[in-house]
Amino acid sequence: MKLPNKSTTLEEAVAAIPQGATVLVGGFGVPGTPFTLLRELARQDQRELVLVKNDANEAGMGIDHLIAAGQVRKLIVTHLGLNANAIAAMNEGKIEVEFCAQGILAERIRAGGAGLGAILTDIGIDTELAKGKQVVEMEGRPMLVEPALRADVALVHATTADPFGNLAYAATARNFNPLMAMAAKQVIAETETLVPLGGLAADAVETPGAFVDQVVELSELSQEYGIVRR
Amino acid sequence: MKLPNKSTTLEEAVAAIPQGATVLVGGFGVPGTPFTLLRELARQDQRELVLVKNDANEAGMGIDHLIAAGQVRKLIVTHLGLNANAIAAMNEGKIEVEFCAQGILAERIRAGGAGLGAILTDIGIDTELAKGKQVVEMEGRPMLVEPALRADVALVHATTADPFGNLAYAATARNFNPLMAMAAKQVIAETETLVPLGGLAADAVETPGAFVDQVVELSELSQEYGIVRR
Amino acid sequence: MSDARSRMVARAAREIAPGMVVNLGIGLPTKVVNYLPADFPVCLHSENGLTGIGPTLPHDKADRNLIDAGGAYVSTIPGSAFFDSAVSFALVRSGRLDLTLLGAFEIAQNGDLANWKIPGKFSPGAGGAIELAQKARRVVVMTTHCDRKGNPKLLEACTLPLTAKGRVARIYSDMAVVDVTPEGFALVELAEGVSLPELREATGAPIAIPAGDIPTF
Amino acid sequence: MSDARSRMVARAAREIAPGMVVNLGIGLPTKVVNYLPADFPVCLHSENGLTGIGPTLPHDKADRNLIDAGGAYVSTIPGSAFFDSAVSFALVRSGRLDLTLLGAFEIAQNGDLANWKIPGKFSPGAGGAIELAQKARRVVVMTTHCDRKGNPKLLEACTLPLTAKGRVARIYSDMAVVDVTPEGFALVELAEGVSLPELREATGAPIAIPAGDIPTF
Repeated sequence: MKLPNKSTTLEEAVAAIPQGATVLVGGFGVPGTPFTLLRELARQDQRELVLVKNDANEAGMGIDHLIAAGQVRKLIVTHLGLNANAIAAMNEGKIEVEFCAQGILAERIRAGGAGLGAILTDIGIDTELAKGKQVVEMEGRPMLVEPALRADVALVHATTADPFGNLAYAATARNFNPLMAMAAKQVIAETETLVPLGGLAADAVETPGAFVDQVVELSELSQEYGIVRR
Repeated sequence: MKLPNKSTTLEEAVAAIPQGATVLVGGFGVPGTPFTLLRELARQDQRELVLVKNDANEAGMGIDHLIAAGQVRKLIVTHLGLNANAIAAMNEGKIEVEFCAQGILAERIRAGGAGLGAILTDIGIDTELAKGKQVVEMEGRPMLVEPALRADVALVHATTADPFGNLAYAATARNFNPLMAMAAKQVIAETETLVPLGGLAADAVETPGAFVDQVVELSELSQEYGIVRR
Repeated sequence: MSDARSRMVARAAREIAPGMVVNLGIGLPTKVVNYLPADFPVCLHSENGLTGIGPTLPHDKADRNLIDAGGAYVSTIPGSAFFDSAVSFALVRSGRLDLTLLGAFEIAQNGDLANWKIPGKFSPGAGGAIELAQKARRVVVMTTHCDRKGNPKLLEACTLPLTAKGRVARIYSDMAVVDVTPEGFALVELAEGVSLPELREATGAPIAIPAGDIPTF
Repeated sequence: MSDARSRMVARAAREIAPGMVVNLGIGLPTKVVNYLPADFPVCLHSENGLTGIGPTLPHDKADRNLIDAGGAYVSTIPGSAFFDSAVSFALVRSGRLDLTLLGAFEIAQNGDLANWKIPGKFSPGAGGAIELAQKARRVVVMTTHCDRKGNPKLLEACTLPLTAKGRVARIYSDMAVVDVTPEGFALVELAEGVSLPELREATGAPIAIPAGDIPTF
């Protein structure tokens, strides 16, 4: 037996994303953001997207291209603080924004990837984030029902991948990527380096390839991946 | 700044376990079972313990020593199939046994380690495992409330550790260990090798030391860790 | 292994399509790998934390830390991955497991499966069986057609505690290949040398017989 | 940084006891590390997935993949660990975070904290602040005593949307160190050169004054 090969081209991978898709996008700031997949998604121009991401990148970078092109209907994020364009689009009603506590967003995505229905948590109780949420009593204490978030597509950025889709991430570029790589019908990974099967040791794998559908090797790293000079 | 040192002796680490403690025990079969910590727990003879473990090891190994010595009040496990002594103790009413679906036990422990109240799942619906469990409706579908399982103590087995408690596991000895190492007030890790700070690369760490309280380096590996010849 | 069982295992191996992620239960199901070509593209999953299961090793070559869920000393192949028990069942529950082959005590004509408990006699716990049976995309049973006392395992309704409700799609036995359809059991193939009356006698529920020649295996 | 602020940061650094796991909010809190001895045993946590934060690096020495939650290019130290966002907040919510130092818009005398939203003006989302404020074992605020318009930030009740209810234990400001007690605010220390009437004037709620000499910082 031999593990299946899932490597494909950038164009073909992104063509699998339907109009109106809910798309998980890895990254916390620059590290771990799949900039090349996002550029191709802007080029192919799928619209009415719901994007789920920790943040909205910065103006002129990453998902900001999709917001600027009017491809985004809704964002589910933890904060938009570094992207004035996204805040303006929200304030002007051009995009809908749902805010989620950062660790709860991580857990909702993880629950989607783990095939659970929801998690129960007291995070957000006594705050605005509790508004409109289902409440369950556990041993007399109210807990919020935070539903699992499972998407049509996940776009993740790996440092190293093999053709089966086993992935490894660098430093703090890990962040939401391994969670998202479990939580979508179609998981597309871009990778800085594609090694042959066996090139990634079994205990160095951070996302098992069984969760991944398509692997795209990056031919170059655009400027967006570099150091941000503020 | 420098990371704190948590290395200690076997005797001192296990002395932190109180009578009547709920104790998570790593391992799936032999790999990952903290045999040395369990032997010391048998020697120190804490009683009325509730043990949480995937399985009950085999007769004459691991937690079977604690069951045989009458130290165990209750087991929470996924199956006992390989330990006739444990099945007999259950059938004679000497120990109480709670069975949990394997992945749900993993998720309950993980939820404990993640500071969540519970998970909602449809696993076990239509089976005996649903008996007596709280049910919540989500979009018209019944889901079981599986409460987080957080314990007094976790006993885990690492292959490599540093003095701060960063841990790495070998092959399938990982199993429940990283989940349990997050889910107790007192997390005690035994390790085959103790390396200096920096000896375990930041991206090779499978359990961050911030979750771990005590690290015990094994002076030798007893026969129990070896190949089982059936 | 008897000849009928070997043929059943060989036939069941054809369940595995290229590219699948597959979990093989302890016992007979594990043996189907012997009937796959060496370069067949498939990912085998072991619920104790491994994808890409390689060949079983003798004790003197074994790695003490590398077992499958049945406790056998296995090996890795290029591209294998290790993970914890939570990730392992995340894979099962989230629909990434294309196929599981499981053993059974009883299978009902509506697809109910009982394979983990015989009250008062055998109750060691279900391990991962409930999640595998409830969540694999396709659940296939491999079993002897009757139990050791000769009683049918394919029934109108299960009498034992269920593992999962309505999830079994197909049964490979030493007598036949049987599909579970909305109308109940339906014969697909007969084992060589088994007659239709023998099959009906050994089956505890009605079984639809296809028109025309019945293929054998 | 003004002298009063520097002294406040130096004083706040004494919150950190040996062996603690600590999360430092963006801005002033990050600066307390400059007041810890080089071999001080502490574990700094960054919620984007790092324990063991090392010194900030200039752009030409930076690793593009290694930032803290505020986007600063940081480094590792011996024993640092990387992990995903779920593990990172597992640490926060499960009680492994001994201390968090956070900024604030408003702090109420019952320990309520508002630091993430000013309706109609500033609503970029709370990021990880709600979990840090709700779940760190000890929540300490570092802030100017008044806002830019000179209005008090220490109030009888918060007017802005809450980050967490009743969780603030202590406040370090440029005027005072103030504890939140079951009876409300209680002065601990005064900044050098600040008088009691000035402090009362700048505080929007009653503040208990200890008997005897009031220590300064």
